[in-house]
Amino acid sequence: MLKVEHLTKMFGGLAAVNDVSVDFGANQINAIIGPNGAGKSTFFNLISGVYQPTSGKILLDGQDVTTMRCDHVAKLGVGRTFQTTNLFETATVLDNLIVGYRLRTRSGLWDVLINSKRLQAEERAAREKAREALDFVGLNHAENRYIADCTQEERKRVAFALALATDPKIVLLDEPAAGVNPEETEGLADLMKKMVRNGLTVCLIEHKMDMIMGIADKIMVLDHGEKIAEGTPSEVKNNPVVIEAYLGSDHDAAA
Amino acid sequence: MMFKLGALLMHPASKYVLLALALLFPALAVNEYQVYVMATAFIWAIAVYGFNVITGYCGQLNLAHGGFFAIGAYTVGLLTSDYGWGFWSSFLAALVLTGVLGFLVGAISLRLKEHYFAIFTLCVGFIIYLLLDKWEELTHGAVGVRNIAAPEGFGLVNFRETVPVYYLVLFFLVFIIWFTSRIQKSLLGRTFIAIRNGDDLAESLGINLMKTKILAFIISTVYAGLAGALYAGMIRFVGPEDGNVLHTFNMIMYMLVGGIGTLFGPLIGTISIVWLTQSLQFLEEYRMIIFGPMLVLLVIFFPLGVAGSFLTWMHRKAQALGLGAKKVQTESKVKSSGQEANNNA
Amino acid sequence: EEVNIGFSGPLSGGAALYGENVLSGLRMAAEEINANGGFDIDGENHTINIVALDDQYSPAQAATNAKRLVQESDVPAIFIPHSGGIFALMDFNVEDDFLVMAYTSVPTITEQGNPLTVRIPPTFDGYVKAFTDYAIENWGTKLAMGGATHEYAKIWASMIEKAWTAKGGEVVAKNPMDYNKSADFFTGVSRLVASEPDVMFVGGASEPTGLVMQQARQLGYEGAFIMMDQAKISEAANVVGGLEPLEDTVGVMPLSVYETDAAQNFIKRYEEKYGKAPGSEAAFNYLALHGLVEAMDEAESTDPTVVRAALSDAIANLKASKNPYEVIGVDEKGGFITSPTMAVVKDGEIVEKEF
Amino acid sequence: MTIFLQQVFNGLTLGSIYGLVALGLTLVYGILHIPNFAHGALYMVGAFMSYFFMVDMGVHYWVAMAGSAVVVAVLGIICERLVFHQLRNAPPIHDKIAAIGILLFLEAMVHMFWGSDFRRMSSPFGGVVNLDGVFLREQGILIIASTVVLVVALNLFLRKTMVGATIIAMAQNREGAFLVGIDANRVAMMTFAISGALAAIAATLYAPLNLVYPAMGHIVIMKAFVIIIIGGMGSIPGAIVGGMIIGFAEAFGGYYISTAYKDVIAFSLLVVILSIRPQGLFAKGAH
Amino acid sequence: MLQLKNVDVHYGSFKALNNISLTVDTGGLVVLLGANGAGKSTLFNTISGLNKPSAGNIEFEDKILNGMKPSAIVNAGVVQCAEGRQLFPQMSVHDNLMLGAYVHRRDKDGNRKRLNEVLELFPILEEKAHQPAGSLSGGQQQMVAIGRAMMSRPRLLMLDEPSLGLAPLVVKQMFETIKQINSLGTTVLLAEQNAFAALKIATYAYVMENGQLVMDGDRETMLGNEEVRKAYIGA
Ligand SMILES: Nc1ncnc2c1ncn2[C@@H]1O[C@H](COP(=O)(O)OP(=O)(O)OP(=O)(O)O)[C@@H](O)[C@H]1O
Ligand SMILES: Nc1ncnc2c1ncn2[C@@H]1O[C@H](COP(=O)(O)OP(=O)(O)OP(=O)(O)O)[C@@H](O)[C@H]1O
Ligand SMILES: [Mg+2]
Ligand SMILES: [Mg+2]
Repeated sequence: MLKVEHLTKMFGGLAAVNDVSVDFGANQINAIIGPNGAGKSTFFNLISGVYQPTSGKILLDGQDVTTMRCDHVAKLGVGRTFQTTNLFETATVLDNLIVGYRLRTRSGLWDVLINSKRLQAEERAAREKAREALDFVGLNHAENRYIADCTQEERKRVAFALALATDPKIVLLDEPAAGVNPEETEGLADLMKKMVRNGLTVCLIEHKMDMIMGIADKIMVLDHGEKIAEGTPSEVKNNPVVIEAYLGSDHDAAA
Repeated sequence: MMFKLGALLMHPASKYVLLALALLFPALAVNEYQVYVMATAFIWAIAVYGFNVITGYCGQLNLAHGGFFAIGAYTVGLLTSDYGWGFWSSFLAALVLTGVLGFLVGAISLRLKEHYFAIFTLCVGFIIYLLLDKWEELTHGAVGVRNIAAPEGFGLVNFRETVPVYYLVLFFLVFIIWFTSRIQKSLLGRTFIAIRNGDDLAESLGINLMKTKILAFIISTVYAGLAGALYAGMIRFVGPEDGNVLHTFNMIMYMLVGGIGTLFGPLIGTISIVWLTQSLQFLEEYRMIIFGPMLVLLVIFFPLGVAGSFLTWMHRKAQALGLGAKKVQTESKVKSSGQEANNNA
Repeated sequence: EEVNIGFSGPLSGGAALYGENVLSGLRMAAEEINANGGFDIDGENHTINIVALDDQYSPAQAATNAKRLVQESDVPAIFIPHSGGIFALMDFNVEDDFLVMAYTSVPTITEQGNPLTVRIPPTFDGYVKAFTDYAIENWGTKLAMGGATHEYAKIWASMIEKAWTAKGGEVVAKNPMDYNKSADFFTGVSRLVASEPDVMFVGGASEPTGLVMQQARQLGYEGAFIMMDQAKISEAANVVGGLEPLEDTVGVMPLSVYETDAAQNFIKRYEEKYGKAPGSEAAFNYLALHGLVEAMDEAESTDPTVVRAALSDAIANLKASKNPYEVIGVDEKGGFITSPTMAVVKDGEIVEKEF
Repeated sequence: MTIFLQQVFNGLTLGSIYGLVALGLTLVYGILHIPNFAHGALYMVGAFMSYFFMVDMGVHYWVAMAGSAVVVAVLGIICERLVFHQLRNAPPIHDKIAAIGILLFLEAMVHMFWGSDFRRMSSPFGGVVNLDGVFLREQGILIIASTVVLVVALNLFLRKTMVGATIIAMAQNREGAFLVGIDANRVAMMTFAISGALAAIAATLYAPLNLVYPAMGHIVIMKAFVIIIIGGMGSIPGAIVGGMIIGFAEAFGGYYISTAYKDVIAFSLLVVILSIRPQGLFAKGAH
Repeated sequence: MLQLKNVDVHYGSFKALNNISLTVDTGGLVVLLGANGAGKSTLFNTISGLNKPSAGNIEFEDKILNGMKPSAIVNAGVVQCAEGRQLFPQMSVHDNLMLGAYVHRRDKDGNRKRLNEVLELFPILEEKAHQPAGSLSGGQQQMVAIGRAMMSRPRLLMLDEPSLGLAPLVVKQMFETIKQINSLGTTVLLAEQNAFAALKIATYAYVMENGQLVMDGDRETMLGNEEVRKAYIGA
């Protein structure tokens, strides 16, 4: 599904991502973990086209997307959420979502002027798509609420829905459960599983190990921009390098 | 009670009432001067609608806006007075030219962000002003352009008279509002708003930032050019002061007072401030002593402007009353669902 | 009953001083008229009321103001002191039926044949020739142009350039400067001085003009100056600290140097009222309003066309105290008829020269 | 060569003034993120206060300058307290509008008290030094020297004193500043005070070469904005270098190209510089 | 020493803290446990005056803290070393530390003495004194942050997840240091995810969930409690 080869990103002298190669399979939950500043968000930004890599290759379903711009990558089916959610506070949930389908539509200024058939059809489709996404994340009761009046967890769900409204094949979720309480975190975990059941591929950055270990099919561990491990949760959990760099040795301390 | 009144205001029919009022205004006005001022206010409102597209919807504070207004006015002025063109052909030329220049300026300036963009465009606006003032071979410099042709009328309609010009301007204003509302409701408008919320998010939704921003920029400059062209046809004299940066600041003020990013904000703001300025005239040089602090109080206590505050209040109230926003036609920011029927009508 | 007289001019912003000066003359005249019990139209007593609106030098705003003055205050005449606004008003003053009392020396104003426009000050073409002749004869043939950049100064400059070369002189440098907005003239003036002219043309508002001249002297310039009529020698002297730096300057005769009783009397009254010396803006508009009222009185009407027809005689008959510039009438194009004057600074004194 | 040196001197004089005005502007922007359009009005008020102290109260030039600096500093503080502090959580466009409101108000107030006459203020340094054909105005020399002194003093204040350090701390990390017990209000007021005082000093230095009138701040503030953008918003060396660039562009452009177009040259320079370096010459980090 | 009574905090309509009452005794080392988002940082920020409580009372040595400005609270002796460090990135390490002593800026000698103590605690900072703080590694930055807080001479030092993002070895050292600071007479309130390590040095502990305190007790009780072990320490 998503294949990355020798990906490197330099910021000045700093290698934020350093020679990372990985292959994320379709229709599963792939997690990326690592200490703060390990390069996880940068990795996502590279895939989604926000940054251009210094070297290396990114393949999406075999297609080379390495140098593509952000919006182009999104059209190819990469949806994402951000570490900090930025929604339109004084508009309703539904209104925030409708624009998500924009990339699948083609009407322009001229269509607006003559109110073309195409525009009408596309607007209807966008609205339907938004409702569908809202339904998926379980928020249809809140469609007319202002974002400003939503709870933290509802905002996260809206952000998910927005990514889903773009009709993606793969979604990149950057710390979706940060600032969300454990119970709600489980809700979000269920949601991710549901996405996979519906044929999506999920890539996930998270610091909440309970959640990661519970739902991830595959984990990649970054540290100082380098991949230091990858594998199933149980493999990673017991990898001494990972324990050293990230998980910390509870055993050590407990001993 | 208040809420019911508000709901009445938001009823779709109220815009026809508004239109009827505007059509009857020359008959209701005490004298021609009031019609004249109203026509000027409408012209400014058209320009402010443009401002609202790029700044209110798309979130880019373009301080060169007044400059494009002046370019529109000068295009008509110079073509009709120096090159013998008719008004309407010059009018078209003004739209095209402001559009093309909008594209060029936008392509350079929109690479900058936030304050940098604002101040960069401030300087572009100032350069436009300086060129109007200094490039004598083309613009007549400080002397300005005289003998500008009035819009050619038809039959008994003579656009050198105030009332016909009023209707002409009103026609364009209504068209602009209608067009803007179409943009606002459409996916295109939502795209603009997505960009205002943040470049990163918009881009991740597959929106081509540069293309969309430039489009918004061009729409705004063409509005400004249209307003400028009408201005030249109505006043029939333009000078470099028409490109003064102060006009841009005035337009910001109109927009903020009315409600930035709302459909009727520009109209409300422009009409009320233009009339307020006229009625404070008796204070002569001291009116800024009142006007300045008023502006400050306004942004502190009514940051959303008249229309913005009203719409937010209505929405909250509707939610609180459990009506659900579907029943309330929110004209604000992004359209709500009940609007579809209207769209197709 | 009251007759409203309109005024539209800059009362705020950079040019506010100028507008206020004009207005002060009008107000003074109106108060004098009212204090004397007003005037009669068909046996009915009338007083004068000045309605002043700010237009910040903007032609569009001036047009709006004019509409308002005509329709809300029913004014038969509007005083307006800037050519942009004047042109804007001349576009509809006949249709809307009001007199434009234009305070500008731009000659084209009265050449358009607008029957309801009156030009108050003399046109400057007379000055141009006289100044040019005097300067070439007395000081030399090399001229450096350092006038201001506003419309009025531009027209002046182009005329003097023509006159100068026609007379066999040579223009050695051209460097107009923005007198109202510039932060510093030193660079611009140094460019003029470097061309080693005999005579330097300067002029905009009096104060910056004084500054330009002072900086020329500071840069070692020892030649002469031609000063555009907008600037007044006496006011410029206040800025540079005396007449000494202005040695060898030809310009218009400042009001204060007029020896006539009428002028001196006006100056005294103005100083008492406003606490400062009047400029020509105040004096000209003062006498223009007196003339206008006199015309209404004589014509027994406020109808603009009628008043315009009576204006020439009315002004000719004005009492000397109301006519500091001794204007003797209005020509058929609408220009006030005055005898222009010329003054030269010689040995630290202002000396009147024959035209 | 003399002409060249003459323009160098003119450029330095102009650049110094622009730099001083821009310094106050960039300080407020860098620390409080307010593009203060009213800064030009503070400059203008500074000139009028000095005029008032010198001409009406008859005090010495230096005393007038000090007095004016204090008054305008207080005025800056008042603006901060009454207006910008209230708007600290509002979107940036509101700051700009409020600043315009302040500008209109201050101009009208000055107009009310002093009228719109051009006024002339002299200084004890009216002479001209003739250096082999290059004419140096004493006031110009004073301006350049004062700018050097002020910039050095400001730098020492910011780098070497605790109070100065709090200002820098605020600029770098507001939250962090609170955590070590820095009073944000105090820093904001101090920043406005310094900025106002700099404007007043610049105005007092420059007024003797120029005229004092209510609209005198307009063109200066436009240029100051150009300068801080060229220099990078919030950068102190940027403000000075930017000031010099504009000063020299005007002096040389005005002399060798055209005085009428000197402002066009200055502003076009900005467009060119920003097209090449969108973040300005000295910007640290992204804003 | 510090006492919170029935404190509520809202973010908009979201209630982040719900009826919190808690006591920190002089000389104690109190640990606050809780999952991500439980409200620990919110609580700290409320004590520091960065958040305003919508109800309740915060008392510190007879002073009422709620309503006081953040700077006044630091002056009163309550200092926080916040999550995310909040350093001044372009300033040197030395300047960062000295700004910590801002509230004691007149006592130059005292500050110098204190600086020496801090440098003794973190010798590496002496080497890096003139480097911009932003260029240090995460662990070193954490030391600067703690050092800066120490420079304020707090009587109550609040540390919000000081081990965040630090390698285990550094973490171990850091807990040692905290213990040392405490034994030198500074009262400490510590929020930690690393529950076991924290509890080992604690005198008392609270557990927080969803903005509420759900359990408290001294070190032995907590270490012995099955639920705590299960939820926060792991098997
Ligand atoms: N635009 C940038 N310019 C320079 N350096 C950057 C930039 N973006 C990130 N970095 C640096 O790259 C490194 C990796 O950052 P990144 O945001 O990818 O970390 P992360 O793994 O997502 O951390 P966290 O868990 O804290 O979100 C950090 O050292 C960061 O400072
Ligand atoms: N500025 C804010 N606005 C709105 N909600 C916030 C804000 N800050 C925190 N919250 C919410 O308040 C709750 C408590 O957050 P807090 O940061 O206090 O948790 P915490 O226990 O410190 O978590 P962590 O271990 O992640 O630091 C979370 O649900 C969070 O999303
Ligand atoms: Mg990250
Ligand atoms: Mg926390």
